Amino acid sequence: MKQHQFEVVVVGAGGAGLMAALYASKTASTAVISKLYPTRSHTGAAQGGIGAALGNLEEDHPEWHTYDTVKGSDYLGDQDAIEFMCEEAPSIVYELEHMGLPFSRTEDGKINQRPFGGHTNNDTGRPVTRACYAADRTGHMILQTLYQQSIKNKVTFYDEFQALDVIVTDDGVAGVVALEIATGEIHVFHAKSVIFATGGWGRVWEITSNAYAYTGDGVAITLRRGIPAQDMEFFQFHPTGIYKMGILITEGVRGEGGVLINGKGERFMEKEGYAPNVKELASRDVVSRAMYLEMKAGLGIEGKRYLYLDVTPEMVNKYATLDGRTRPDGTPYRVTSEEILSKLPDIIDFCETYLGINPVTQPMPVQPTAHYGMGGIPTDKFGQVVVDKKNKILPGLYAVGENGCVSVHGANRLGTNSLLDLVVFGKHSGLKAAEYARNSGYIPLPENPAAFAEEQLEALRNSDGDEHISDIGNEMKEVMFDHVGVFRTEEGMSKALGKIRELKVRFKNIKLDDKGSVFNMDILNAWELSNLLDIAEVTTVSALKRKESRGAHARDDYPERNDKKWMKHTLAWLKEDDVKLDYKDVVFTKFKPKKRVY
Amino acid sequence: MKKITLKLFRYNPETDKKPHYDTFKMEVEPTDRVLDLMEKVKGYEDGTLSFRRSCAHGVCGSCSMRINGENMLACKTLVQDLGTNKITVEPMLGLTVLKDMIVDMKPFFIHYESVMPFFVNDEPDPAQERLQSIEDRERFDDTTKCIMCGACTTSCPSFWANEEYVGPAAIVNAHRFIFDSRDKAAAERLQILNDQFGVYRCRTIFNCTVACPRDIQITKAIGEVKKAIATGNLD
Amino acid sequence: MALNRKVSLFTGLKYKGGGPMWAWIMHRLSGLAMVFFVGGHIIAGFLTQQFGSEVGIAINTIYENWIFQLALFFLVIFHAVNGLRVVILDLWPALLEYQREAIWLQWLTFIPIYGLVLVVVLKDALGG
Amino acid sequence: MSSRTVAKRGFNLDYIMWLFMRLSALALYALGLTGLVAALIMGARTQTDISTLLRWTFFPNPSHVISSDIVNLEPWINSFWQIIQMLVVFFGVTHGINGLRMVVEDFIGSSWWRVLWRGFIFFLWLFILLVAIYVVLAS
Ligand SMILES: Cc1cc2nc3c(=O)[nH]c(=O)nc-3n(C[C@H](O)[C@H](O)[C@H](O)COP(=O)(O)OP(=O)(O)OC[C@H]3O[C@@H](n4cnc5c(N)ncnc54)[C@H](O)[C@@H]3O)c2cc1C
Ligand code: HEM
Ligand code: SF4
Ligand code: F3S
Ligand code: FES
Repeated sequence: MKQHQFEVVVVGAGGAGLMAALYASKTASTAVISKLYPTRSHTGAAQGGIGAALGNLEEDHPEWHTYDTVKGSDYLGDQDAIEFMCEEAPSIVYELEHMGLPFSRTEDGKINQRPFGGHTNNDTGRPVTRACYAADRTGHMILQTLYQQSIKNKVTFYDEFQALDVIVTDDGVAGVVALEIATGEIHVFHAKSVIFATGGWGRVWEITSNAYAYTGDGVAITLRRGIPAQDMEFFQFHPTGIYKMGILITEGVRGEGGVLINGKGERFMEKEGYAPNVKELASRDVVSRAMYLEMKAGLGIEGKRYLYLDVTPEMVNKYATLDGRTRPDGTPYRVTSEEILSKLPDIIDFCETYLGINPVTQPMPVQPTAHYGMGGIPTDKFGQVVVDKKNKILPGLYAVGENGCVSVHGANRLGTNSLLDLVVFGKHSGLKAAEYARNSGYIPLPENPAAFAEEQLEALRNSDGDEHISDIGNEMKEVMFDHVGVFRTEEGMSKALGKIRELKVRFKNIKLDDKGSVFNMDILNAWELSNLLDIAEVTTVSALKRKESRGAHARDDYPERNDKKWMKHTLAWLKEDDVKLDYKDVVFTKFKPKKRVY
Repeated sequence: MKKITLKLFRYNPETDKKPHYDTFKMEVEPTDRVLDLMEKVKGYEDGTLSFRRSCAHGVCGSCSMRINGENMLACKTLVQDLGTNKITVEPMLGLTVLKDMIVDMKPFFIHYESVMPFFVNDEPDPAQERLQSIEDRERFDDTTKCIMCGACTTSCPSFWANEEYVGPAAIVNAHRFIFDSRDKAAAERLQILNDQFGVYRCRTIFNCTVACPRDIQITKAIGEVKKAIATGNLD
Repeated sequence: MALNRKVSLFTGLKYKGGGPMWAWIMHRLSGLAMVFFVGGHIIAGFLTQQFGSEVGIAINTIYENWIFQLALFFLVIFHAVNGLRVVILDLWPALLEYQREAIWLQWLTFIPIYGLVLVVVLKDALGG
Repeated sequence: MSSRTVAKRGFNLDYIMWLFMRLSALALYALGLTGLVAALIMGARTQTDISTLLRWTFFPNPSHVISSDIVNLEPWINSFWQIIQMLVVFFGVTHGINGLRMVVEDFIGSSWWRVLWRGFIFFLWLFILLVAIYVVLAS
């Protein structure tokens, strides 16, 4: 066992982790530990853009952004935090630009922007260009830029170190236990502040846009240490994943004018009850649900479980004319193949590689894909982890990015708001963590700090049963996709919960081939699966209890939102054989709940 | 469904003195990714098989390896693209093999870090964005796409011969800043690359350009850097 | 423990680099071969001229043998044509995007020139 | 588009030799062309066969045409051609020897071996150059 001491330890090197590390390292000794090389983080997969009301192309205001986000969250987002994020957005985007981020440019050399689902001009209700982008690789550029700046600022990295446990004492947090993947050695990082930024857990579901590494480690680790997880029932399904593979086709495609088409060749989003106003650019839960309903009514392409996303210039121009869409300067909106090529190069590359089709001439087969966890480790707007309904702070522990829940996304996240969340709250948690470190001492490490982590690993290493972890994983993914997906019912979810609990029992009887210590990915994959199972259980229990439909949580048996009973955040604690729930109030400032129509 | 033979390079430092190959026969879809086949082997045949992967759609750079003798991303190569039933997967060349397909990427990142791969402009930041024309932005667009997968550097015979060569990936990342009109440190980077182990190690072999999964015109980028050193002109 | 990073010649040659990689290998081989042959020819000339050396004469006899000449012309012309490709691409890096076409063009240039030499030398050797 | 430039600085052997390899390659072309065109003007089309012509093109030394049907060797043997030959020798040998250095240095990093090799190659270069010049002047 090796031991290190840093004032601030950041777990995870995606957009959130790197931003936090950059700011923390300005005043405190800081280490970043990451199970992937930082540039492999899933932030790099984000395509469409980062939301900020710069107003570079047309009128826009942070207040509008705030309202859209509140509405998008189905009023479950905490409005003080949302206001804070949207106000900070323009300056933080400028800051990224000053760090060298190569945004796409407008004619007059400013950062270019495109429309995105749920972002509107509050006066007219029409889509507004708010997503600042760099072609369709905005996340890639953010990740690269932040990593480059980290190198410039000499941040200390522990690459390919997998965090397994956080050390929580009665006085607060004392550090992190991690495994050096290359050697199998356990390292204890003694720290004053620990920031979790380990990303999401989309791998719980069968069809997902998420990376193999998205196994919810941060949430699972803290759950096992008695820290609750908030709003886990809200998991976003992105409308347009490549059929069967789940690879994401950015909402930017619809922003550029792409339309969704059903098996009868109709543009169904304009139907009454879906989103007659903004159509394809409604928020994600709305579009995913509409697609699901179409497919359920047998209107999938050839009756199968997919639909077409069409961005060929003919279709785009046809419907832009019908909609009367104009460019910001007032001229009618028309696109050419070249324009689509230059704005969506990676999407075109994906389609050519995986589908053998060219989106400039052919429609893309798409289906909803598990995409983003709105819930996570509960925090305040400085990323400080809070552990009960009264928002009691756990000193020294922070969570940001997808694994944190501020909550700015409430029941449904708007596109482009996650990248914004990463950098805004990444920055502030980094500052806060360093400030806390400056004002407090190291909490002594307990007797045997790595015991719990080692115990988990030993159990896995010595496992000698007959279950394949792949089988358990696949069964979990399937049942979760079928029953805790876009649409949910009491019956389906109960079934899923039974299955998850059965799988958890079967997990105790797994068989692992690799007993070594060097790059033992077998054990780590099994450990990650145990995280997914815990998260699946917490998600399902939280969802079963919430008897209403709100945002991404849509129930056939309770189709209406119920503000009287359910305008509150779920807090879930993982117990030995059960999940304990409690609820906490939503923060309101300006906006009263209204019915949500697009 | 299609019958294929998958031959995998195997080396476990804890038990093996020398590497060997394992062969698996399996039925797969022509549209399966090579990565899917490897996941299948790992899941059901031999859990000790080790390789890196994350995003599974060619954007994170984890899974570059030698497939049928050529560097590719396992997650961006479909069985049907290979046009054969025999698939051989081996680790990239020129880096130390740690286990199976996993190579030691440290030297690669050290070279990357050596070329000042970060934005430098010490003038006070303006209140809003620094302006840049669409053409100036386009100038270095190609090299911003790099995902640091290492496929290029490990396909370069010049790098195989001598690991002190900074390698195409590092030059690509220097290029991204040298030709960014907002950046101010081009001279320093050119100075670094104007070295025995800098751009002049490049013998215009083109393996890098062919290998790059992001279709970056790497040799062109290197050529532009060479030319910039020779002429002092950055346009 | 880990494997050595060394790439053996054999492993390197097995890498599927395609046309440009083979062009480079041949450029290198032809360059080196020329250094030795041309160097040898110069020294042989020197020895013959100065000392009427038997060795010098022997070397030059081999040198002037038609088979040797064919090989030498092959190397020289290949190296010269390929070298020109490299020089042009270096002067105008923008052309590097057309590297595949450049390789084609190079062979299109090489084949007639070498074909001519082949015909002439063979006619000389066999006919005369 | 604004024009961006940087001050050139930091000369090093590899840069100079990189440039030299390309320039010498072009020079060899130019010299070869000179030899070829001049030979044709001097009557090579009727008086020599093609292989002789090619040999002359690569190296305009009278010994390369001596056994041909050329009647008047006068224009083929003079100090102009001696200068051309010396240029060919200089560019060719330096180019070739530097090529040898490049190949070798690909495999030896910046160790003391390199110093040794550079020394050896330098003397090899000098030797061949001197010998070649001697041959040129003597023939
Ligand atoms: C395909 C796709 C497209 C998207 N497009 C957009 C978009 O256009 N706009 C937008 O706003 N949002 C988008 N999102 C959402 C957004 O990109 C993600 O939510 C966000 O990038 C998450 O960032 P993060 O920093 O929290 O996590 P990540 O970037 O995923 O980083 C997680 C880090 O944690 C590390 N880690 C994980 N577990 C451990 C462990 N146990 N020990 C040590 N380290 C660990 C990983 O190595 C990694 O470095 C998209 C998401 C996807 C999947
Ligand atoms: C018109 C004639 C020639 C041209 C156009 C030419 C061109 C070139 C060029 C451009 C290079 C550089 C390759 C690089 O940097 O990657 C080169 C390398 C080389 N040349 Fe020539 N050359 C010519 C004649 C010769 C001659 C006559 C010799 C031998 C005496 C020679 C020997 C070499 C060698 C040994 C190399 C190094 C090869 C390597 O590094 O791989 N060349 N040549
Ligand atoms: S340049 Fe291409 S091959 Fe090289 S590291 Fe970057 S993405 Fe990979
Ligand atoms: S393969 Fe190597 S030699 Fe140059 S063109 Fe690419 S870096
Ligand atoms: S897994 Fe990300 S590039 Fe292959």
